[in-house]
Amino acid sequence: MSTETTSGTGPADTQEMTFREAIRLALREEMERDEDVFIMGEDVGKFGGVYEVTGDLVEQFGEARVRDTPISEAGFMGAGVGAAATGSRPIVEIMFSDFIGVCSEQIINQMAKNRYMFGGKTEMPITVRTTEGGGSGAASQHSGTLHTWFAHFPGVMAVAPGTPESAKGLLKSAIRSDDPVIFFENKEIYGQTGEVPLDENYTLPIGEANVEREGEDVTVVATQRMVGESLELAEELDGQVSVEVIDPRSLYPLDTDTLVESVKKTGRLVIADESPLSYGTHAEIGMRVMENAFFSLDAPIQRVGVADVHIPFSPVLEDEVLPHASDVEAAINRIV
Amino acid sequence: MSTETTSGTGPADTQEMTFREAIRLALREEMERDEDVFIMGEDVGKFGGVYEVTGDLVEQFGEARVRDTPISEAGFMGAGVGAAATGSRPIVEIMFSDFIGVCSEQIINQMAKNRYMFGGKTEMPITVRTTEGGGSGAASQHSGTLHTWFAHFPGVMAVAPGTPESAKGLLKSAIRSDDPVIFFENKEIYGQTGEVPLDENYTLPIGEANVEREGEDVTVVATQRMVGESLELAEELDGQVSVEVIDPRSLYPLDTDTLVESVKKTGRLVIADESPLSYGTHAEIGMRVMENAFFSLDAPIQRVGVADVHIPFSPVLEDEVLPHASDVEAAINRIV
Amino acid sequence: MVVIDIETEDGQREALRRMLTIRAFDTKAGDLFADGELPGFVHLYVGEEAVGVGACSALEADDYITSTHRGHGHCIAKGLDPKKMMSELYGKADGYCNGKGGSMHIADVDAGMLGANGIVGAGPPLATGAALTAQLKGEDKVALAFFGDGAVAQGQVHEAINIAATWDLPAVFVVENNQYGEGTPVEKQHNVQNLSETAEAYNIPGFTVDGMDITAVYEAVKEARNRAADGQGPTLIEAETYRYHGHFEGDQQPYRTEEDIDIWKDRDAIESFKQRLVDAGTITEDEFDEMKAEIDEQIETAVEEAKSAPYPDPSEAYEDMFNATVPEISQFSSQMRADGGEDR
Amino acid sequence: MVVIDIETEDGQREALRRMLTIRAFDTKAGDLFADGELPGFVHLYVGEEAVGVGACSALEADDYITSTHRGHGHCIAKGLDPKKMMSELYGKADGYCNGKGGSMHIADVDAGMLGANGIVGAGPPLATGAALTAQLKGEDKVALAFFGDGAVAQGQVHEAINIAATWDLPAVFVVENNQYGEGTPVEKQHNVQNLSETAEAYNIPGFTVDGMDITAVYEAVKEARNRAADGQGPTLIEAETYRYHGHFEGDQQPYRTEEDIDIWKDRDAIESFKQRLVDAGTITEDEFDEMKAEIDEQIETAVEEAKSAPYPDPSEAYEDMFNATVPEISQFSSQMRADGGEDR
Ligand SMILES: Cc1ncc(C[n+]2csc(CCOP(=O)(O)OP(=O)(O)O)c2C)c(N)n1
Ligand SMILES: Cc1ncc(C[n+]2csc(CCOP(=O)(O)OP(=O)(O)O)c2C)c(N)n1
Ligand SMILES: [Mg+2]
Ligand SMILES: [Mg+2]
Repeated sequence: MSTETTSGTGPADTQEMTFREAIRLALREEMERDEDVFIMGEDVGKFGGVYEVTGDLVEQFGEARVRDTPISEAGFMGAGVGAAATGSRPIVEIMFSDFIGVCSEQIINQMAKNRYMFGGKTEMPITVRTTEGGGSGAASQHSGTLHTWFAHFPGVMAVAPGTPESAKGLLKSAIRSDDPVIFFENKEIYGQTGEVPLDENYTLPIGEANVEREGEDVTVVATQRMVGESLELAEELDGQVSVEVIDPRSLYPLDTDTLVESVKKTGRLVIADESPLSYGTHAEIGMRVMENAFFSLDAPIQRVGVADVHIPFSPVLEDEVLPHASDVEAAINRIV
Repeated sequence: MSTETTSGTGPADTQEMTFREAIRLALREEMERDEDVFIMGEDVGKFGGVYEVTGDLVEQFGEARVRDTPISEAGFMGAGVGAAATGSRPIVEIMFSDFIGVCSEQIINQMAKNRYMFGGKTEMPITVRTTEGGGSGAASQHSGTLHTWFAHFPGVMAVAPGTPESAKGLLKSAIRSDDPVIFFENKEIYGQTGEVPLDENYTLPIGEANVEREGEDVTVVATQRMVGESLELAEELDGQVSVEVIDPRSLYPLDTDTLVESVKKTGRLVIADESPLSYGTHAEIGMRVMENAFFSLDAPIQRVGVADVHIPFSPVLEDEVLPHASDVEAAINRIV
Repeated sequence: MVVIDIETEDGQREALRRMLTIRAFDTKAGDLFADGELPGFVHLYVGEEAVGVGACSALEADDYITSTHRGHGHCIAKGLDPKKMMSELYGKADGYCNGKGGSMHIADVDAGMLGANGIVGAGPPLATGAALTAQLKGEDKVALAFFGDGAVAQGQVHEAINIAATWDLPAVFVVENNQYGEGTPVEKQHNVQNLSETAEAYNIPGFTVDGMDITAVYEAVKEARNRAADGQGPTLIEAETYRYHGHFEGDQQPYRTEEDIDIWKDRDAIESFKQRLVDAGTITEDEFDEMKAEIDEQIETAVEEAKSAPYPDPSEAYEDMFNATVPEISQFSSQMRADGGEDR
Repeated sequence: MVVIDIETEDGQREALRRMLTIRAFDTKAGDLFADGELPGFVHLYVGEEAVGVGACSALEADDYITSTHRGHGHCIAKGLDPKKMMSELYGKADGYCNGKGGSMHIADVDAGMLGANGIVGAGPPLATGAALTAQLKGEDKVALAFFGDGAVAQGQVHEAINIAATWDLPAVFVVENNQYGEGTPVEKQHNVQNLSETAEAYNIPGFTVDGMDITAVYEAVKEARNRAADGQGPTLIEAETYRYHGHFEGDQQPYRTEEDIDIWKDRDAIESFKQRLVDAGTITEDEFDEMKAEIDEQIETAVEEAKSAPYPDPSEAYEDMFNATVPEISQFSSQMRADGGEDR
């Protein structure tokens, strides 16, 4: 993993921490830096968030800025939009992205549209944090991966990092951005660790993919949990197949250039993302590559995702439908 | 346009009518046929629907079965789900698909999931009718094309016909289906006319594309308004380029076979759909074709849609962003 | 925004002027729409002028309002310029939104007008958010949400009021009960007699006032503003009023008769307020006629200027999505533009 | 469903049995979860038994209920089989949902149980819809929605009650006010003192009853059911209760103390109901102990059987999405299955 920082401090200034801690650190730093930043969501305060992401932030910043809400996502999502339009810089937490259906109106018709509809005369500096993904037996209403919706819907940026470092750098950029960003956190990697820059000015530009590992034979574009799984797989396959692993990190905007460049080199592409396959994130990534590297492709693009079903409860069923490294491996084997 | 009917009556049994009338006819026939069918939505009764689709149905079926609702889409969408689970066969009208954000929770977490979560032990015979599309100066909150969301989200079928005949045949299938179907009606083609079978048993299977016009040089997969525009264009180009026009009609399930077969013949594909381009309907259609006809493709797939912006109000701007036949023509020219 | 002190004679005359401006603007907009001059939908505020003007007269300059699909009246009441509004209705480059928004999306965030809104019930959460900013920053600002009787049935309105009540936010909620949501009468949308009864669900003050009486609206909102600014939380005010036109222009109105409308026209808010000012000697009949003529001319000029103003350049359709630059938009759009530009 | 006539002695004993069954089932589920036996989340109903059983005792066999994430109690109260429930908690093939649903999605539509629900506030609209079917078909059925104090802040709950009230649907809305939504106390979620006050917004009867007293719950719901079945529309009943466990198992509960919980345990619903039955001679202490032992054994057996029951075949993950056959699912899944099957 790269340890680039924007401030030029060396790799010594990193610390190993979990994905969850990296997010909390980003929140803390940005709240320290800018008084207009506040957090709003269900049980983000004393409870510390159901996935313990906000943790102790309420102790440092108080209940006004780490604000527990009634169970009224549309109301407080809209309040976030109204607050952002009037000089605040809210971070709204939606506990599970599966719940976003109760408040998607405020996202699609207000947050995403105000700037455009008003002729560019307003900014919308809001960040929505939410969780995604299966793997813990949370069943169909708490395990979905919905980021394709918001990568597709114009007017919001959709970020879905796969490593603690990216999580910190991108969340800070999201908070500082004057545009609305929806930040998707895969629940299964909250505990994964990595070296994270401690520099308070370390940010990563939204819209830049990261080549997590270089390779020659096949490009694996992987998101969220699939990043780590693909990296491990690549190590395992080392010597047999040389696998390049890229985390797009931001789904919208999408760093087409980095992906295309890689496929021009390898000639082969596997896309691994936990979305349902039909009309999923995979299709867009595939099309972009095809549009820009059509004559470099040596084999059909392979998609690894969920076969258009919901995430079932029973561990055997859940395990069956979720994408795993073994699926990526099979996809690689089909084309290499 | 084909005039196939399932009952074997001849083409004499068709009548020219508008897209709007074809829908109303389907509603009327199914309500006559099955007492459990009822319609629920805002101003669908005496007002006749803002696009005059339900029209005089309330006079025939009464206010209980053509039911005006409070402006509570989540409430009545959920009531539709609850009614469908208990022996009714509701048709829920959401005036504009742009509003679906206030009630998407009931679609994605209840309607789409109940059958699966409950182990297949319930059916969900509900149809949601809604409108889409720009072209009438209705501005950003009343002009969107959102069908990709529901083509992507597992557990609902997404139907978006381009002709009056398809509209009748597919809506009747949707109503009779024991699965949830979201039926997207492009507002700009409500007034378009076509021959529509009068047979009360005329239905079209959901999941079958229709080759609206045969051709040899390039396949244009077009949806909704783009079907008619592409057919006209194909006529204009006749003699220069031989254009095959296919209306997928159903986006989920998608009739991959018909599309693939066509591209195997023509070697070239243009996809014209009014969705925003990134992560849009186009990408999935393109991927399916690529996965199944990779070595038949003679040129990169071309996408015609909206360039990731909202539909603006001013006629010059709206006209600019909406896809037109001229865009399809340019796309054809790029690859033929 | 010029604040109107409606407790002074100048303020009363200004309030009357704004009511007349709304009436003239929207009557004109209706005519223009009927003539096929304006694209899209227009929802007119004619008949409801006392609500918008009465409420905005009770606000301070920096206060915020959120509006609805029926927003022209709120804009004018908040002091927006009818010229830039008319240009927006025509989709011209010098409109409030440079032609991108149209009738349903006029906004002037700097003037505290957070936007007309095409989504029923979407405004109240925004007002709750604006009030939250004020509370967090300790600013003496209040956010007022206008919404219709129909909107009271929307879940997000309920959520917004509950949050504002629970957090004692400086917000004021004004229900414009014009008796219908599109063609559906209020009693088919709600089970309560007066919509102000819904205030009970939030344990906040709720009042029903005569929305045809600008003073009644003003006084109720003034008190609500004071409470809100004082940290005592929101108030819900139902103003009973009536729209003289159809839901949108073109509405055949099968749901009511001319006579139904006349009952309310007999209590016309402008007519009665004018009469009171004439009786009190605040304005003479001549001055009133002059004011009216002036306004009519102002609106005529606005229309002429809007007509002759240039449309935005088509390329502007691809601007304003984000503050940042997004490669997708430029790539997709340059391809689309390179193609079919000429024969549009 | 076996209907309990709680006005008879048999019925009272059966009600007690169901309360005890809920307590035993959920206490056991909590232990199993702590032991790492159960995947996912479990939300326990321990402490709230009088609400579910009291309410369901007032229903007829064909009536419907909708439930919540905290649904085990409602299931047992409606007469579902703890064995099939326990199997479902284990994700086994013989569970109510064949293992696909788990704790949060147990349903038995044929028994009128329209589903536990992982989405706060999603149940009431479903109940409104079930009541609509009953009204449309002229059936003598009522739909009862259970939901939490937190859910009252959800827009769709507001919408569902308003629709039911406006259409006089045969529905009953039961708020289980257990004082918290996760870690947030009810007073931080609402501005009203009693949640039954929200009934005012719908002009329907609203009552607050002691949710630790099964008779109080039963009587209020019985009356509400009668009204509903009579065509007089819905009633809102708030039952004040308390959950003895954390929000979900594993919750550290920083928001309350053991003493807070003890105050409610002192008024335990099972204890007090039992005492009343003993005092009235409906049951003896011995009979009670026997009943409890029987239930404990029933639950133990359920656990044993659930443990040894087979998991569903992995291929079943790709079934039950639609009644129709969808080619996508078979194509995508056969590819996925052909691949990595073995090393899962
Ligand atoms: C969420 C949503 N549902 C439906 C509509 C369509 N619609 C536009 S205005 C309107 C009626 C609104 O009634 P009311 O709130 O009373 O406002 P009024 O038009 O009377 O001013 C409806 C149903 C919408 N714009 N948004
Ligand atoms: C729409 C939605 N928002 C948030 C959640 C997360 N959540 C699950 S239970 C719960 C608390 C519910 O409180 P209440 O309604 O009082 O029910 P209780 O848990 O107390 O029985 C929350 C916030 C959810 N499941 N759905
Ligand atoms: Mg109204
Ligand atoms: Mg609770």
